[in-house]
Amino acid sequence: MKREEPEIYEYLRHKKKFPGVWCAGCGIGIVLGSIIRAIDHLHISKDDVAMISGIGCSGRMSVYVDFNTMHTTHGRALAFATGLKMARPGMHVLVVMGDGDALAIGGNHFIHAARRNIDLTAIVINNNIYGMTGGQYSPTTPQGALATTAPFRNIERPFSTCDLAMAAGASYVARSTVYHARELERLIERGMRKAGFAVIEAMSYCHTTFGKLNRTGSPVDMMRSLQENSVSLAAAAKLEDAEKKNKIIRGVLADHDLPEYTAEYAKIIEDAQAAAGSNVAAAQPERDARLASAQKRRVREEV
Amino acid sequence: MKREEPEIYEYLRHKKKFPGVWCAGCGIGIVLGSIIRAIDHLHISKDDVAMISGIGCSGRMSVYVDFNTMHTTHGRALAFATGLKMARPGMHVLVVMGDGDALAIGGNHFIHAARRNIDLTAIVINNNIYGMTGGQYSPTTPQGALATTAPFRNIERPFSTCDLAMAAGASYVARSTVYHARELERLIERGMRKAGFAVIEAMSYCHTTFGKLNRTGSPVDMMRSLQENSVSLAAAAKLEDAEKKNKIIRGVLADHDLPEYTAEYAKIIEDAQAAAGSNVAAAQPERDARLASAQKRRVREEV
Amino acid sequence: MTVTLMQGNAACVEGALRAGCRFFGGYPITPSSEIAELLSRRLPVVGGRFIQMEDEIASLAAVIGASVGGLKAMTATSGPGFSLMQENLGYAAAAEIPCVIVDVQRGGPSTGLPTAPSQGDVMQARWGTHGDHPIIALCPTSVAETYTLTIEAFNLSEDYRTPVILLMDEVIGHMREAFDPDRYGDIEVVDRMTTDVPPEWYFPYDETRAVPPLVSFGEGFRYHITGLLHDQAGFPTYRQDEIEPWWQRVFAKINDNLDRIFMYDEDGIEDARTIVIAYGSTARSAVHAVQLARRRRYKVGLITLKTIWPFHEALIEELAAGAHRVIVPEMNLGQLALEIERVLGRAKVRRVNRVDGELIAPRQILEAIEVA
Amino acid sequence: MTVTLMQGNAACVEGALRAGCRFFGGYPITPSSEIAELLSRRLPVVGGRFIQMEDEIASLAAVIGASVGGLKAMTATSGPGFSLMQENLGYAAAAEIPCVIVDVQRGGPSTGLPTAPSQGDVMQARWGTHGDHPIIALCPTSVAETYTLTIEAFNLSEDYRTPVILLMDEVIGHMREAFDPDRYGDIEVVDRMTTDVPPEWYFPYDETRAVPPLVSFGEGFRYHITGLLHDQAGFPTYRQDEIEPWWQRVFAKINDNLDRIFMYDEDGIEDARTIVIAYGSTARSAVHAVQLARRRRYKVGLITLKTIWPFHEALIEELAAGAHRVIVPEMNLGQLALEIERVLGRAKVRRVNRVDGELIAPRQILEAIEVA
Amino acid sequence: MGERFEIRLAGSGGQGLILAGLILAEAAVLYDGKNACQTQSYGPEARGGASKAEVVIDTDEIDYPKVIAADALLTMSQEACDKYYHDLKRDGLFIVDSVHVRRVPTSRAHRVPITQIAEDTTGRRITANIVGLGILAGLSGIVSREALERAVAARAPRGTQEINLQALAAGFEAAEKLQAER
Amino acid sequence: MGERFEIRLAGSGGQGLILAGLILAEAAVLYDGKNACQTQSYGPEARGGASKAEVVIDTDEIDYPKVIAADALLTMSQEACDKYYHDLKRDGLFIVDSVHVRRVPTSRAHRVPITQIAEDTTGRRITANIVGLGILAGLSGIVSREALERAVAARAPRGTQEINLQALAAGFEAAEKLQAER
Amino acid sequence: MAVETVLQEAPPAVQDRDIQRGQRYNIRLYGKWCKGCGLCIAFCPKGVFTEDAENALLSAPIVAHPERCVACQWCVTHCPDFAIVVEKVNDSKGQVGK
Amino acid sequence: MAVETVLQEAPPAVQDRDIQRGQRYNIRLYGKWCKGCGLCIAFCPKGVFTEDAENALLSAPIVAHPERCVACQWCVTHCPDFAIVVEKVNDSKGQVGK
Ligand SMILES: Cc1ncc(C[n+]2csc(CCOP(=O)(O)OP(=O)(O)O)c2C)c(N)n1
Ligand SMILES: Cc1ncc(C[n+]2csc(CCOP(=O)(O)OP(=O)(O)O)c2C)c(N)n1
Ligand code: SF4
Ligand code: SF4
Ligand code: SF4
Ligand code: SF4
Ligand code: SF4
Ligand code: SF4
Ligand SMILES: [Mg+2]
Ligand SMILES: [Mg+2]
Repeated sequence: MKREEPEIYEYLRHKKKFPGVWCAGCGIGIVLGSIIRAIDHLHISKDDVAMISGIGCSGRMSVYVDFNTMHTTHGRALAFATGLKMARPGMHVLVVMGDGDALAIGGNHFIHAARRNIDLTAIVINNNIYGMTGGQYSPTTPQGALATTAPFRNIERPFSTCDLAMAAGASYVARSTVYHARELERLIERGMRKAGFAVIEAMSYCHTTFGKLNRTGSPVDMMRSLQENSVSLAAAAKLEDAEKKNKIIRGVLADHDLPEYTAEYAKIIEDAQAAAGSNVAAAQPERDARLASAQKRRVREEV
Repeated sequence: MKREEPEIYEYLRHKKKFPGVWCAGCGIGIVLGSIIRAIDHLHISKDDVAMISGIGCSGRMSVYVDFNTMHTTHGRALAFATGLKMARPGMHVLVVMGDGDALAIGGNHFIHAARRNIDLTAIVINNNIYGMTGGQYSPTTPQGALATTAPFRNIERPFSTCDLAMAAGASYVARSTVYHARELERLIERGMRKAGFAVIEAMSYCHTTFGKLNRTGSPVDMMRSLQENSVSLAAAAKLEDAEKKNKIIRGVLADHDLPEYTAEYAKIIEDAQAAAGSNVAAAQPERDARLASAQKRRVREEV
Repeated sequence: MTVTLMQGNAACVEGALRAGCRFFGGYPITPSSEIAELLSRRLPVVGGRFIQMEDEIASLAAVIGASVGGLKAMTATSGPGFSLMQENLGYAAAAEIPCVIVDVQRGGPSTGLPTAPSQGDVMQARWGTHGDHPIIALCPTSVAETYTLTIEAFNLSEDYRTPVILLMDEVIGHMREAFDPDRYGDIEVVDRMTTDVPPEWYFPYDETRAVPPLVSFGEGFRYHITGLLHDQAGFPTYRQDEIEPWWQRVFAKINDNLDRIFMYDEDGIEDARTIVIAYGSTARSAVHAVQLARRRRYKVGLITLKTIWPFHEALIEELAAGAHRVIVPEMNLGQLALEIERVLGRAKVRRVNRVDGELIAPRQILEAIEVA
Repeated sequence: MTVTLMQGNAACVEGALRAGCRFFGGYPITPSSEIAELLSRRLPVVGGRFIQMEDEIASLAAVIGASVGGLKAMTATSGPGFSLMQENLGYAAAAEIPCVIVDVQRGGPSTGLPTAPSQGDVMQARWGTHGDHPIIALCPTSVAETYTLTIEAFNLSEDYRTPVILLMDEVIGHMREAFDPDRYGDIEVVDRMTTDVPPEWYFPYDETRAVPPLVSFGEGFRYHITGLLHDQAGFPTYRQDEIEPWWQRVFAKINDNLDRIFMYDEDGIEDARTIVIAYGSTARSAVHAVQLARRRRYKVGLITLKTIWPFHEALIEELAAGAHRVIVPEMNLGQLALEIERVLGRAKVRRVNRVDGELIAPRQILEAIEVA
Repeated sequence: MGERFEIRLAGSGGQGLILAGLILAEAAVLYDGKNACQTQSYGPEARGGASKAEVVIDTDEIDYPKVIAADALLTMSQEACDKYYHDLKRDGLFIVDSVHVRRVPTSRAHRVPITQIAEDTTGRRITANIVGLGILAGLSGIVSREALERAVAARAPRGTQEINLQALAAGFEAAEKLQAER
Repeated sequence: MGERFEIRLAGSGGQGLILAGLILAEAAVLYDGKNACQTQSYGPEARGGASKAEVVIDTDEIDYPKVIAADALLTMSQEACDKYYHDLKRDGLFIVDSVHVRRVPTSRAHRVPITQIAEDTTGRRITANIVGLGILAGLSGIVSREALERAVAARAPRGTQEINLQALAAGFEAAEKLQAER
Repeated sequence: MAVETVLQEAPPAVQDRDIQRGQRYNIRLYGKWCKGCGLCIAFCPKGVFTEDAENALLSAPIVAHPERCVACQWCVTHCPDFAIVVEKVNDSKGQVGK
Repeated sequence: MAVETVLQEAPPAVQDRDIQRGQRYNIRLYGKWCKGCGLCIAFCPKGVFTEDAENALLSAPIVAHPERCVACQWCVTHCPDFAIVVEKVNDSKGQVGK
């Protein structure tokens, strides 16, 4: 008999951790649902998935899912994930960050992970504000908006997360919104299939801080505005520039096949060992063999 | 009688600091010459110019020029400069950085200064390597090149400094090489005229580290290769993509008129004071008036 | 103004404005964010400038830059951000740039207990950056004192051309108390030093002066600032004859002025058998505990430190000479206690500690007094 | 291998490889860069991985990530980079992730004297990050000891699931000495602990075990790691009954094993009137000075510390009990001396300091012995 | 320390208890001319989670700023009730919102359907904190009614003064009833 | 400390004195079976600036790794000569490269046009450091000629063994001449 | 923030509602997890949910018209707190599919 | 790194070389600053400079053919160490323009 819904609860630490910390109606939980369904579709073992998150409301996500989870320091999730991925190239490493986390304090790690094209799936939950700390402006807060640290108006121009990721060299860049939870799910799935650095920007909202300050209303209102103010890439192509300007453009913005970092490094290992010749055996005692085999055990399931 | 050459030595701390620390033939000194000539053309007082530099061979530049100079911490020059510019909006603030300084450790400040479009002139001296510390690969080291920390080959893809600056929102982005010292001078001059964040990438070389490791030869050889492997924007337009790929493209890559940060902040001050109404006088004792007038004294000479 | 109910973080803002702070560069973090938020509103009104930087490293960098540009400048953060500021804090100390860094301490280590109080950064304030360096750190015990010590922090930073740390804690930062700034109308504000020598004679690190003035960039003095060890003119040097005087001067400017820098209150220590030495919000617990103990006829004295770094060895030794026992309550595992043990001898000192995110209760201190 | 002339930084690399280090994430900085450079060549040969990160913050983050992934991991830096690592160092301590951080000390503060030696980061190694936290720091005195202590650093980090700092200095890092790794063939290497409980029963922060094993990610144990204070399962908590046992355990694991962790050498201290306590390259000066002094018939003993943090109060107190005077030579303004003064009393201790970028000469110490 | 009076208001985030504490302290300081010290604690949760405000009121200087043993305790969630009941003074005033607190550990408690009263009075449950304040002040007398009214009026968001004052009045009314019942 | 012998090689960056120190130490350790400890110091300059290598050679363990009072000093720049002359031992061996050092503070010094010899012998001034090593070893005998030859051969960049060994030989020759002159 | 409309235990140990005749999908609401944000009420294209009148503070949902449900799963994929499951009713006897 | 071809004092206190007849530009080389990188020698379009044969280690320049100079300023703008100035010879008497 057909199962209507993936067994999402099997992926949740449902016995202990629910309901979560987020405000009623916060979009972060919706992103979590999309992530889980994407992983479920990929049929990968939970043991082979790591979720590394930063600090912020978004960063709290890692508490709730039954993967290998690590809640790191603010802005540094990608750097932690880079080390983990180097150690475990076969593991699927998801990195969940808020807009501040990914682009303010973490901006450098973001562009460098993209440049290296290391096989991480970076999910930026963009609510255009620092939610956790109470509504200070972030690098994606719209110009003119109010924030607790922009009481007159925000004079800074926002980054385009996706443009930045593309300029820095990410091999896969996509965007959707929490209104488009199914689309988000597909984009995440495709990002995870990509061998290389994949960025999925999930446009969300923070009614509690941004919404209150800017009178953009309840979760229902903000959800509706995501619905109304976004267009698919295909639809956007038909719009005038002026019309496009304030729209959220959804879809896969970049998808290139480029050399992936850990794969390239594997070649370095090969070359180095070949160069070192028969010395290798001697230089690699039992311990190494064990570690190496541990890493090999969980080879990436090709999907 | 026509003066053949600007009085470049008046801008140098020539009595104490010469000859400088750089290796014989290093291009950094050539960039210094271009900067000085650009400033000389602008007819601005040395008192109104600040040079803020990071750490590295390039960062050492600030020792040699007779401006208000500050040699900061590695990667942070733009952040120091942002504070200075906020305090002294009338001052011309040049920020000199190496490729590692600007794009490795300093990458975040680079994209954020660009995003804010704060009126700084950022000069990135790109020698594709960490010169000062002895030839470790930098975020601009070409893929496949050797470096002291890439003894097999560099597997990382280089950033395009200029693409990154553009994606992050810089209002002026230009590139030239130390072979094209005159062009560089003009690009810097134009960058300094720009009210907004201006990035000038000065392609240089480090024969001492990169050159030795990669057998790219002497300063003469490396200078020649800058000459041969670069094309102007106009010339590049006529090339096939494949031909363009390994060329250094010279010229002004972006030049937009966008709201400048300190000017926008000045409006915030106006609005805030208007909103506060007559309270301002009371809240602003003598000290502030003095500080404010000190800042106004050196108003940017419009050029 | 008249009496208001004010939060510690707000009092810090009022103090900063009163002290002439005209630049704030920061990055939000609990429990310090109110300082940034309030200043973002207040600074432009007085012609000052506020900027939220991309992280704490950039925040302190911008503060130093603004100070060099002539504005009194500060930042505010909490433990994780304070850790990130350490490199540039050392720069400010080495280059002798006046600035104020507020650390509203929360539970550590790492992300710790973000909304809970702690005094876990006491030793970090002294030793967080690499290399020997002078530092001043002040700890307010109340909302009103947050106001006055913020002003003092700016004053000391100007007087001694050095970064000053205002080490608050979550209790002080978020506590609301009655506060009337008018009561502090006569508090002195120290302005940035100026020089009367012509630019050619100006040495930003003049070794003949205890604290050479720092002339702002843009005033025609065109000198060099660096984090490398430097000569009198500010240029990098490896020469021992140029480095030595710098080390001498930069520590002497603090050590020779301990009597001015080291602020404290004392209460009933003359004939005390037991002395409690406390600072920050735990000093409030200590006051209560001491009163309870006195009712029970214990001879207890109290020293409340306002300055914790530099530590005035000689003075504390003198003050505590008569006591048999010294009790040091801290919301950490014993940090300032280490210094007090060093000065007074380990045998004399009893630590009272708590690191679970709660303020030390008077009873805890009282018990220590009773067994002392 | 047979005898070679090896640099300290190279010996660190050999030690790391021998200890099973299979990951290095770093950012170059003088005088530590040789460690990165050598490992970039050596690691892939043994199937290990090297990555140059974008800065030092990312470097330590990657190291922690790799360690969680099951690789023994390290980074190497110097003062400015060490300052930047402080936040993540606290994370490693709080989340109890084994890793090794090498700090080859150079002249500070700030950019300081980049190519000159110093011991200016001694207190920073203990207190650089915010909040109370356990830490281990080791100081080699020679090239050979750099090799052995690097192995020890990895061993201790695995034994106690904690970051370990190898605090070298420029003299040790760049010095070349005769070295034969074969002489240390029987040195033990501690492997990552494993568990035999099934995943459902596994608690990464099991409060009933002094040091619960850290199972690598990807091994089927799916647990949570955070820098927030956490319960036995690794989940964030504010509950005092869950926080308390964590604090207890995390300090007990170090303090209960001081005899294993605290390594030192002693020489002729039984009947010594004066004892020199030294570490790192200054210990070499001390050995020379002590020999000179003995020729002049002074009764001088020498304690060479290999472990400086945690500091073994009781042991040092006992060892120095008979001495009238203790001399502490350091290439800083007196940092470990503070701790020694605390333990032995200020009256007993004489500091010998130098901060101009030169190694302390034996004569300086000899003079102190003579006037002692 | 003669007239030190310690109040604790506890419930869950979003119930506005920290605001209530602030209003209480302002009433004491600004309008009754006393000293007050208000502190708070909350979990890391963005919203929801436990939340607590403490107010110490005294005619003297206040040293220790937190509650040692509460003279008055208002709890508006079961969790808060269970957690804080134990350090209420023997003869302390104990008010629970019976809408949210089902199990009350002592019969001494005043069980008042505070949230219900709020709903009934103003149509908005969010005003329950102010109702609670009214009851607490009415029963304890620690701040004057006038002071509290002025403090509420000053703090209430624009346009909500009216309903908040109604809520406060409802609280005082409930207090009178309770006192009458005794 | 019986046979402790301290050597200092000083000049400016690029003259290869640190490499020379390394070769000397390797000769002592690898081929003469002694102990050696080599240290160095250099300025922050990318190239140029002062540069110094120190080698302590002993049959025993070496404690203090730096020069206390040099038994042998080779200086190849004026600055280095001025700076380090003062802590040469009374009877220490003092060699200066007369090409770079014009003012020599003592008549006891052996002034040798080292760079000139290098140029004349190998055509490459860069081999002056090896010439200097030859002179120093020849005059002091602190390492055997054979050991030094092996060390030079092992360290010289590929293709330059020949000329470096020539330079070394020229150094030993110069040393013999100097000894003969005495 | 517990809401009064506690219909079920926390998943996966759920109990079924009474299945009405003609109802094709069973809609489970986990009251302990629902925070009453109102998203499901506002966006269900078929108006299956209505606001719980008893809970004025929050927009807590009540499954008012289960029979209208077309299993579009909007509510399931958008409930931020995983408080809704929609399953096919298995057969005419009202059994729920697995 | 001092080079033997010290022709002038450090700028701006320079002395002029002998100006040859017919020479339109005077080329000043500040030997104390020149590091002998050879850029001027290699790139002067007129071959004004030659390598100092006496200084084999470095490519130190000698102004061999001042009369060929066309004042294109390449050497001036590219000498990394500001060691070259090219000035117009003022009049037939060989005075240097200011
Ligand atoms: C080093 C450091 N600085 C600052 C903070 C405080 N902080 C926590 S979360 C956060 C920003 C949250 O914004 P975002 O990343 O957009 O996540 P959101 O809460 O909006 O999901 C900040 C500034 C911190 N924890 N660590
Ligand atoms: C925090 C910190 N990390 C590392 C260093 C060491 N360091 C000094 S300069 C430099 C890089 C130099 O490269 P680049 O910025 O490209 O300048 P270049 O020397 O090539 O001009 C590094 C890594 C430092 N000084 N501070
Ligand atoms: S504060 Fe904003 S981002 Fe955080 S949980 Fe609430 S709604 Fe979501
Ligand atoms: S090392 Fe490279 S970048 Fe640095 S001065 Fe020398 S040539 Fe220039
Ligand atoms: S969407 Fe979920 S949390 Fe929101 S009201 Fe509906 S069931 Fe409750
Ligand atoms: S599945 Fe669709 S139709 Fe059914 S209740 Fe949910 S949103 Fe409404
Ligand atoms: S370019 Fe300058 S430094 Fe180079 S050789 Fe010519 S004059 Fe000398
Ligand atoms: S100015 Fe031109 S022609 Fe004259 S010497 Fe210089 S490069 Fe040659
Ligand atoms: Mg956000
Ligand atoms: Mg570079």
